[in-house]
Amino acid sequence: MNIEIVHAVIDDLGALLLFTMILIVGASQISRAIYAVAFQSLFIAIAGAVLAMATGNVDLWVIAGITLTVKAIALPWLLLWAIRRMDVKREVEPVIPDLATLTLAVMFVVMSFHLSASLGSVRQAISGNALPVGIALTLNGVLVMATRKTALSQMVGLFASENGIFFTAMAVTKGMPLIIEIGVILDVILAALVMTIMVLRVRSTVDADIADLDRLRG
Amino acid sequence: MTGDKPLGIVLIEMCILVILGPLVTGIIQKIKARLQNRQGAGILQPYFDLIKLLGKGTVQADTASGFFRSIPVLVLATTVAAGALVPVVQSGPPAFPLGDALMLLGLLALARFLTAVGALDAGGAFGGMGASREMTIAPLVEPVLMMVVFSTALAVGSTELGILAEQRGTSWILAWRAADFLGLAAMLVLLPAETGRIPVDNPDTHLELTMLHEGMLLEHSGPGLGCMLLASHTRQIVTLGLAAALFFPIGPVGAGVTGLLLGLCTFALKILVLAVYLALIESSYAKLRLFQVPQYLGIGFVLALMSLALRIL
Amino acid sequence: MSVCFFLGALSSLLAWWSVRLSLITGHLAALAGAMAGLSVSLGILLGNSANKLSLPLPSFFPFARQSLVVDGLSAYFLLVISIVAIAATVYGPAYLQAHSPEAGPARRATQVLALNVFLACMVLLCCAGDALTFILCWEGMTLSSYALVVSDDQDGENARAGLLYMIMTHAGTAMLLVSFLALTERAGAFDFASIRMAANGLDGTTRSVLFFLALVGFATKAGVVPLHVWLPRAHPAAPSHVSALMSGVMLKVAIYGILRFGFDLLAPVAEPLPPAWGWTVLILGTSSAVLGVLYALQQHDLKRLLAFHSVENIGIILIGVGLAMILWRREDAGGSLATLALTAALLHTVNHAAFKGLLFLGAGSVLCRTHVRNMEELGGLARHMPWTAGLFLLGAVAISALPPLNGFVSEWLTFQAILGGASRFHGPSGLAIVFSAAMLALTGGLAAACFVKAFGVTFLGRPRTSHAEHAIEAPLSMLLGMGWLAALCVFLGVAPGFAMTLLDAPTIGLLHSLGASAIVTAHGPLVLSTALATPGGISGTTISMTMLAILIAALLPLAWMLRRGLRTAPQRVAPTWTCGMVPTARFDYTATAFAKPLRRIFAAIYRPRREVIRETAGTPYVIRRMQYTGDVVDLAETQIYHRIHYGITAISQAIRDHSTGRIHVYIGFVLGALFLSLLLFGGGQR
Amino acid sequence: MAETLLWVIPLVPVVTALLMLTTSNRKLLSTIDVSSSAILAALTLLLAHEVGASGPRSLGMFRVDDLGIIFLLLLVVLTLAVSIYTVAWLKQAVEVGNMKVESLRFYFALVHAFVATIVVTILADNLGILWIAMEGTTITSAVLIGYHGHHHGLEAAWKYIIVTTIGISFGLFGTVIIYAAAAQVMGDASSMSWIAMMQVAPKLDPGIVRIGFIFVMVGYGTKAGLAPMHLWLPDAHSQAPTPISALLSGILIKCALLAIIRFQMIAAAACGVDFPQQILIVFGLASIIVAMPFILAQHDLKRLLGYSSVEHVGIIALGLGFGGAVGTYGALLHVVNHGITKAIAFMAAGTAIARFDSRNLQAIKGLLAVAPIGATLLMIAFLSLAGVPPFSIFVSELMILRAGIGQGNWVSVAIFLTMAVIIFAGLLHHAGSMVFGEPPKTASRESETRSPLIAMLLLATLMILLGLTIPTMFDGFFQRATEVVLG
Repeated sequence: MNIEIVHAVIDDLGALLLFTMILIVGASQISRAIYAVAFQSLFIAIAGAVLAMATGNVDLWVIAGITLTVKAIALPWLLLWAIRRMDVKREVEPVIPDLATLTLAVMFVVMSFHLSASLGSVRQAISGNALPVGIALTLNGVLVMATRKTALSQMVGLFASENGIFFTAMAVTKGMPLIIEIGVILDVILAALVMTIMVLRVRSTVDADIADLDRLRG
Repeated sequence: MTGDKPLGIVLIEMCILVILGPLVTGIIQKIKARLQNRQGAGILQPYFDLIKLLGKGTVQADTASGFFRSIPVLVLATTVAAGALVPVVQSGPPAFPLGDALMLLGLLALARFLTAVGALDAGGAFGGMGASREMTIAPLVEPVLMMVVFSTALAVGSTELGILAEQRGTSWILAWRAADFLGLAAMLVLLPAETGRIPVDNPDTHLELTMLHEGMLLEHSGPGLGCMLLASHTRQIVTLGLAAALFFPIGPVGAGVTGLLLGLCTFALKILVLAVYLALIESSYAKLRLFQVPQYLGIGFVLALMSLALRIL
Repeated sequence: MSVCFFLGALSSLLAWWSVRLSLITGHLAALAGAMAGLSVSLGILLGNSANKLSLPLPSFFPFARQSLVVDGLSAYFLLVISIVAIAATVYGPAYLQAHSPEAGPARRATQVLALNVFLACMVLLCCAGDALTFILCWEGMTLSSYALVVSDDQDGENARAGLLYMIMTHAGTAMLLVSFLALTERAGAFDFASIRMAANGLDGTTRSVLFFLALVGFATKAGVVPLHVWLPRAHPAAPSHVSALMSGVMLKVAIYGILRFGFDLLAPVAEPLPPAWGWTVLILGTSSAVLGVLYALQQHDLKRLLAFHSVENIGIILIGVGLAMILWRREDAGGSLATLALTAALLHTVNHAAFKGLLFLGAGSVLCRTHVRNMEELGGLARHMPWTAGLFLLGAVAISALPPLNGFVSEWLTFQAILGGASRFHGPSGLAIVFSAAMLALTGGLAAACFVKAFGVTFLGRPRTSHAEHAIEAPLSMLLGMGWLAALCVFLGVAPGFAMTLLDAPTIGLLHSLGASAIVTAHGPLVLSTALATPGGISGTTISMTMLAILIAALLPLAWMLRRGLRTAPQRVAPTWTCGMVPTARFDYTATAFAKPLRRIFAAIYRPRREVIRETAGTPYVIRRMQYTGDVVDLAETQIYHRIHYGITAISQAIRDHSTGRIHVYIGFVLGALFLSLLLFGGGQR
Repeated sequence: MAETLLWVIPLVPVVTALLMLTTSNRKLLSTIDVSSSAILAALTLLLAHEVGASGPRSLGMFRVDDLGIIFLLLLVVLTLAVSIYTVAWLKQAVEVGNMKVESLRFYFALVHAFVATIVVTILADNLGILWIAMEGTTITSAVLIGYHGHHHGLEAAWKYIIVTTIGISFGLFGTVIIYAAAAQVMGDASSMSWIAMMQVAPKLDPGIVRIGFIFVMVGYGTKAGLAPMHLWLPDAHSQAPTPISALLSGILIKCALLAIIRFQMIAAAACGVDFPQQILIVFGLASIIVAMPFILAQHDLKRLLGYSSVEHVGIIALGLGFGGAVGTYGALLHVVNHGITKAIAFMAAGTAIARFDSRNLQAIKGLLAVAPIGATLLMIAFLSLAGVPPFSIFVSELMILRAGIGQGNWVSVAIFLTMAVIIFAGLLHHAGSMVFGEPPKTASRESETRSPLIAMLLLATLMILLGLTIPTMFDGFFQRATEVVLG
């Protein structure tokens, strides 16, 4: 298929990703946020597949597969398991009011689009609007981490921002080296595991959420 | 700037000052007595006192250290040495330079320093008090005196008394400028303070409240006290001599014996005038409280400053 | 020379097995170094005034070429350093043993090491031929003296004193650093020669800015009011022979820096220095002189009092320097005033080194015999330690600028320079100069008062405490150290003319005009003379310290004969007359009481605080006990430094208290940083 | 030869880590630890010699140039010292109960895994590998920070892992963007190799590189502890076990800086030298200013050191920002000097804390009386941190100052100096109150153990040596590294 179609598809998927992102930001229950992330990863996998078809790049197939298995299935399952394991309250407790969070989210989206619009030759480098969407996803993911009290929702935010990076990385016209992608994913998995262990550890030693501790200050 | 004034004359002048010193005190006392309608002692009385004291034995304070014994010697020597710097019978710098006005003030300050040290040595309350008060007044007097000296020295470009006197000698009082009058006024304000007389100090009393200089002499006795007294007489006349050299013209300097005698007479005259002035002040004013003295000296300071300003601007 | 210091530093390691040995060897090495320095400097100074000694150092740092250059000025300060160093090293071992016998090897090692490093740094600093060596030695000097201050004893007081010292001098050094680096960056090299070249190209404002930066740096080290607050704390805290070095020499190194910058590195080629420089220095000097002595008057801690007098004397030196800066190249041809002023300053430098060293060593002897620094607890020492007392008295007379000792000579020269300056400048500036003369006279008088108090209360009268009663005379080596300086005081006082030839090299080197001896001792070495160009032609003043000394010497026996009396009369010893009561030590006049009148007269400056607590027995008329406490505050300290200090600490405390430990804030900051920098820098080049 | 070293050197710690898992005997573990560090050091010196003799080498994804050598040398020196220090420290920790004997092996394994990741970070030529290794350091060190298991440690570890992961995910994003820009230019021969990118750097699209560099700057800046992304640093560095703190402050944050340097070079080539320098100066000044109040009003010894690390990273960034031969040289020199000094400081602080059983600055008093050598070392370390000669930091700060003045960047210089003086006052105040005065009764009076002293003295001699002179060999490395950075 020719490049315009690819761009069109990428743009549509980008829109979907943004939609899921807003879902995550606005989610009132952790589980929903997790499902949203899972879907996000799914869309990214699809995007990978589309790009693979378009460019005939085998690596992209592999990456799409890994993304599907790891980010759309394994990690969400891990999070859900952790929730069940330590039966936390299912509601996410925002640090600042949801409305403010949403405004910020929108602001980030606008800024990222404005920014990439200011660049002339992005579209040759990164197909479609992958760059602005990627920036928006990354920033919003971090925004989620900054505005959610519980550790798990912070992990959700982390995965969301990773997704943003992945999306952009896939959309790089020449594609990323496979080994790098794999290494990155491995790192993400490791980080997720370590974080989960810590969360459980704190839950078991002092009955508190690790993200809520603020004894160290000044 | 070495002049032609032979060293012998310098020494003679020094001796003259030492000898005349007590006389001045006697004269002042006599005038005071007269002004108070008293007969008063003879003007030679200070000499008799000195001789009497030199003949007496001494009583030494048990707490006094080895310094105490030598204090009078040092004080007397330094004061007399100061006397060598005052031109008496002949103006102009000496053949071999000796010292200038600053040196003179320095020597007097040294004498004062040693006296104060001696006063503290005995370890009595009075000595300490006297020393404390003396050393409180002295630092206030010195800068003013310095400025007076400067205001005259600026006109000449030298602080050497011989040269100053010479300049004065050539310029008669009609040639004075405002700065000179102001300087003289400042000097007159300072004289009682420097010679330790009313209204700053009272030499005739041994009351705890009033004495400054006397308080430091309390522990001295016999010849020691004699030396100290002689020193203070000398100090007085040296101060008057300084004033004279700074402000009053020495008569036309004739060579030879006549000239010298003439100079001597003029000098005696000037000293006499100043002595009368001191006597008048003493008998017409009351002694100031210690903490009013700074204001009193302040007048002198302002006068000196004005004279300097006029000299420079 | 530096080798000796190095050996001394090494010998501090000996302390691990023999404390005494390391002490002796360390100080001996330092002594040897000082001797070497003395010989080098004399070699330079007595040789013809043009010659320089310069040797390149191995390049320690790739970016700078380091070297030592000893010209006249360096040699002169080298001389000053060596003079005091000799006394201090002779004095040191016995003092340390007597003062703190309990000190362990570690402390001894530190002290010996630091002493040697201290001396070496000062020496190399004066001989530095490039900026890097200068700065390194400068900081090394600070650091080693800091080590000496804190090593004296472990109580917190010294640590605080050292802290203040380090902070202030470091702040000063920062300024200095900027000024230096601005020059080196222009020059592209560190050595003074190329810096001079670079300085020629400077425009007026930059030149002045650099000078004032450096001036602040040096003034902090020199303890100029209002940058002096560290000095009266740090100097007393050090071991006494180190106090002697710090007060006598380290401050002078700062003076060296000012001279080096003002007259050498930053000086314009042919035209006079900017007027602002000289006037600033003159005003700083005058205020330091007066305030220093005023605060000294109210001190009852002997060494603290001496430290404040260092502030005063630095002020006097700076008056001379300032005059020289003002007058240099501003007087008509053949003018000698600048040289005169500079000579006065330099001479006072060595004089102050001599008598302040002597006084600190004397105070040290008292301290190590009584372990008391507060004068109110001393008294009557003159009978237990007569030699120390005599030497101290000599120093006191010298520092009070009384003839026939050296203090008078340099102040006389200063006065003459002032007289000349006043006759040169008409109008308000001349008046200002003369006013500084009046202040100088006031300073002298106050100094005399202060030392009557210091000497009288410490050494005379009755012992006030048992500390003072059981004091014994200091050991011989300490007396030797003092004696050497005392001899210098007398020599420089009685025959200053002979010292003038030493001053030729620095004066000619700096001012490129007539040398000191050509101007001051024009009529032979026995006579000090000045020649001022006045409207009425050339006139001047001549004095002869030597003749005066002879005169006094001749008068003494005569006076002594009078003192003996006309006939041999009985000599009795009786208790002091105290209105019939039995005198005790409580009758002695205390230091507080002695200084009380002046405190009241200058209350505006002292802001004295006094509180009296009365314990009455029922009726207010019967007083059982009365307690009086009073002190004076240091204006600069309370008005400037406390405010700065409290301000900064309060702010940082507030910031710290408001900081949170919530991870969300952490993340928020990261996000914000990214967002902002994307907004600020990210926007493409449209 | 050098090529083989390139893959042997990373292998050594990996092998050691695996070896560690086999035994649980403390003495044996310590021996392996020290010896492997020694081997690492020896190999690195060999490599350094090779590179010094005949230029940079590269092997697959690994590449070493003089820039890398400097960081590598710093790393091995610190590792060696830390291993020596650990011997007695561990003994004490086990006795107190901070460490369980059976879990020691994991501790050592983690430490060496940590070292391995750092080595890879330094040697990586491929920017992707660089990122992966960096994330690896985060994970391993996070576990080590939380190792004691009490919830303060875990809190610190959590903050550390979350914040730095966010940070370097930004870093990854920046890498991807820049790679995208490069790939577009390179065409089919596109790779993430840094050296390849440098060759095409001038042709890259400045707009994209701009954004990319900002992402990288903020991202790796977080890892490097630049303000305002520094907040995790004092927590982590203060909670970690002392040897880990030494490594974290000593080398890890410098590695992040190395990454920043690499990208700075690309950005400088792509969109002009000024752009990256501006950003570096801004972040540097921010760090210096932010550190000041927290150093002044600090109660916790190790946090104090953490904040001082923030300040010094800021100074390094400032030096890079000033740029030019002098500034870059100074910055690189400062990397080494600060690494060594801060390691001493943390070690000395660790011993002091163990002695007084408290990290409160008010509680630690009169160290000189109970432990003279340790107290002296602490004092020296603090003085050096404050920038006093003859200690090494003074020299590098001097050069950075020179650069600033040479650039005529007076504002930055003024801020830098003011803050430096205030911080100097704060550090010296704290040091004085710890070292002098009367020690409390509770302080343990037992004599000082040897191995920590050896470690600290080793570093201290190095520090003073570098303060007095820069040996020709080092100078060569620094010179060439400066050329590398300046291109």
